[in-house]
Amino acid sequence: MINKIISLEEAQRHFCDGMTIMIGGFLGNGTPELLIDAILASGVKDYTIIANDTALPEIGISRLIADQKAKKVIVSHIGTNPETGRQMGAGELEVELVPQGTLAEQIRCGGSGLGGVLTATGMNTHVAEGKRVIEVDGQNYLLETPLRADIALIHGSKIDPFGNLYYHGTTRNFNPLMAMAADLVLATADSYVNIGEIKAEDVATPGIFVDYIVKGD
Amino acid sequence: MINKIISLEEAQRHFCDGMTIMIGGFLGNGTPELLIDAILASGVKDYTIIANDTALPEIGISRLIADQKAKKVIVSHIGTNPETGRQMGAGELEVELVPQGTLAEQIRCGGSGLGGVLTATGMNTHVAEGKRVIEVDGQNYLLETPLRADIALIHGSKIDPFGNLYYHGTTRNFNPLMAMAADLVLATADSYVNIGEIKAEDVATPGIFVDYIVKGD
Amino acid sequence: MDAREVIARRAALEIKDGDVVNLGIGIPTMVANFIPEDVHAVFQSENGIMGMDKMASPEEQNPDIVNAGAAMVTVKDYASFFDSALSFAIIRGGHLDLTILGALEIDQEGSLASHIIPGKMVPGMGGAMDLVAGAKKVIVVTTHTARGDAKKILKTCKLPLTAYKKVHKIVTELAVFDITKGGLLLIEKRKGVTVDEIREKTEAEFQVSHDLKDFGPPLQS
Amino acid sequence: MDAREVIARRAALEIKDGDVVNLGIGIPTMVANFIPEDVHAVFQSENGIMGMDKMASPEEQNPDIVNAGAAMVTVKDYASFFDSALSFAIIRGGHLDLTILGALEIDQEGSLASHIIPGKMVPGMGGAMDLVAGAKKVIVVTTHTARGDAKKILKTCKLPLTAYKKVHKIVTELAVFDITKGGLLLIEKRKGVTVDEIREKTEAEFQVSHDLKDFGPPLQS
Repeated sequence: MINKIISLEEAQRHFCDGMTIMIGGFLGNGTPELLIDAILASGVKDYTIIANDTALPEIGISRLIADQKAKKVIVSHIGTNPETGRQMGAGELEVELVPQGTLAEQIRCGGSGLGGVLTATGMNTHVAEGKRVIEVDGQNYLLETPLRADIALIHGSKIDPFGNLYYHGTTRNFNPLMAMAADLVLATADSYVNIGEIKAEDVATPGIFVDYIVKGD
Repeated sequence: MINKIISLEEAQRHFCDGMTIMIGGFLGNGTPELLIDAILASGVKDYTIIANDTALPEIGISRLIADQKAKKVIVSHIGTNPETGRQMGAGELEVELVPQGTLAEQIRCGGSGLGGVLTATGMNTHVAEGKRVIEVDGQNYLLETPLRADIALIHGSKIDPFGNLYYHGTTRNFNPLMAMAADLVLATADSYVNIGEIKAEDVATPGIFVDYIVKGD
Repeated sequence: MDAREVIARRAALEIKDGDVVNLGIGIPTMVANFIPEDVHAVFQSENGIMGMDKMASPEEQNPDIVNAGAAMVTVKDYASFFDSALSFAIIRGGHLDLTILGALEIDQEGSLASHIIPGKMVPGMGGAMDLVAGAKKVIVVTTHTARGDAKKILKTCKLPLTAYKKVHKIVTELAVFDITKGGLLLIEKRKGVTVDEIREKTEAEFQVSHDLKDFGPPLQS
Repeated sequence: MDAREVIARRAALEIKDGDVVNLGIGIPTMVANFIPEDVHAVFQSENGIMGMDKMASPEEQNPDIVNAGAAMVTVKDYASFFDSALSFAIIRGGHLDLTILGALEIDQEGSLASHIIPGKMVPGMGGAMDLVAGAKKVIVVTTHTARGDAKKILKTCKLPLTAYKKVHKIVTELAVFDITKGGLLLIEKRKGVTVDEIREKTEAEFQVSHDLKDFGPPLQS
């Protein structure tokens, strides 16, 4: 089996200015903090973040917001992190707000080779602006198109050397979707286990999606 | 908790002529044989089956084909069951062939409130006939619309009284998708377990989708 | 009893035995505390739980199990966890019997504005747009007026919409309205409040049910 | 060595270490037997396996673990199981490095007919249309001609298409063709066969590589 394990230093080399970065987690729950460290240490700038939210102050993605090197975030809400709202108001950060279910489907499309999905969510609201409306069986839907990233940062409760991931509780959220929708996928976990310790039925993210497993010291 | 458990006899009462029935399984693997018995015993006719295939002779859906009461099947292939091909050739059974991935997505749409998905599968083939082609970022895709059924018949390896399902090995296939895409869902399992025996992380079909749990004698 | 509790207690009566329910943050979350004991609802949390129970006590806290507001919670013994795609397939696919949400504005056609005040407050819609588009029944709970007696129940929402014509019922501390094809219908009023007093605090036009009932403890002025 | 084995052995050389691969039924399934020992590929089965291993011996048989042809198989220790939606998200999402499939007809533009002979044989496309549309590389393996020497490598497919311009390579017992923008390019010929003999059995036009190589054991006529 190919050795996928790399150090935090090696992980840093995969970031570059202007890239689009998907980051798993929901208000910091299931977010790869170690890989947030890697972004910060890499000094990369002008990047776009695709994530559910910008977390709460001090944790997860809010540490990137505080660093002020991101150019744009594509998220479903920013209400839990006042600094994101401040930067948006001051014109320092571009914020694109997407309904959470639409965001999930767009990322799923990006990872699944689909050209888009039709959804009723957002019809007749500002979310519909500039989007195609398509009628199916007398019902109008918005056409929502795929989202992909240059790199996705994923966190699981357990990971094995093949890259198979298992998620405890609510830490799953966007992680399995993002693991499929980026050109390069880096993953960390609470616990690094041996092959066979995650039962085949219980794998939520098959290891083929993970390019590198990042381990701290 | 509401008692969802019913007998095979009670299950039979839920079938009626002309209905659309989704049946889980892949060449019989993960197919609810007990609920196939229920259809046969109910005497229902002129129904449409939505499934991956018509199985191999003697097992699963092929028992319905042999019974000759179905009007139509919507499946991805029939090559493993010569009787289906014979009935199709003789004009006794309508057969609609759908690419397997498209079938999966159409059922997922039906269960997920989506108006359709765009897929490259089938572009420039006979599958595209009569379908809308939609361009996204310079690429052409087929618009595939949702599939739903009046009733879905699901089989798991384990089921608890809430209806939570766990699938061993390859028995999962279309079962979790169909469990979401029908007005009424009946489920059976190899093993009927107590609440708590399927870990919350390991539930592949949340019990809210299952209306009735059918138990033989 | 404060207005929020009056609203939460009244809204709790809308939940039926066996209902699958998603509660928004704020007053909607309080609703769970007032469900009658013989009513067993199943609570979904859009971050990936079916079968959420209650706030975790200090001994129960598990940082891997949180609700959509990032608070640590417990789950029922029949619970399941899943990813965001399945979570919103549940929400959009009509698998929720009911969602209860807050509002900035709500209008007589059932349109809702709840997620943005341009130039002022831009928290984002989170899962709210999906919930109102997908749930079988949508109930808005809100104080009848905003600070400074600003009206919230309007003829037409002025803020950017979260949903267009999707709300079925409005519960405030003063009134319960059904939203029908013909417009708003007042079906219950707070004990001790007159219909005229409600009209004064409501921009929207509304009809009054022939079977108008009282609810809640009498309003103390 | 029979033609099918020659084809399977040659096709096996297309699989690189670490590749994620889906093999169709028939000759493609045989390919797995001839992969060099130092090449470790990961096999997907579209009924829901990543990390499929080999046919199960009588002691290993588990009716819950089958391949896409319903034969009982074993799985690797790193395997995972999943539903059909994820299985085809993998296939359509470009997560397969390679798929190897059979053909009824294949043409010089890379179009493939493999799933239907109208009025005669209608097995259906199963997952084949998704595999050819989604995999990064598509290799067709087929005997060079059909029964009665009927040609299978054509200028344009006559049967209903399974895929339009999606195939990258053709491996037969006589020839290996790359399908390029300029059309078919013969890159290898069976040892002991002349290019003219291949032309005779091929309706499609093809160029011959300047670096034409031989493959396989010499053809015994």
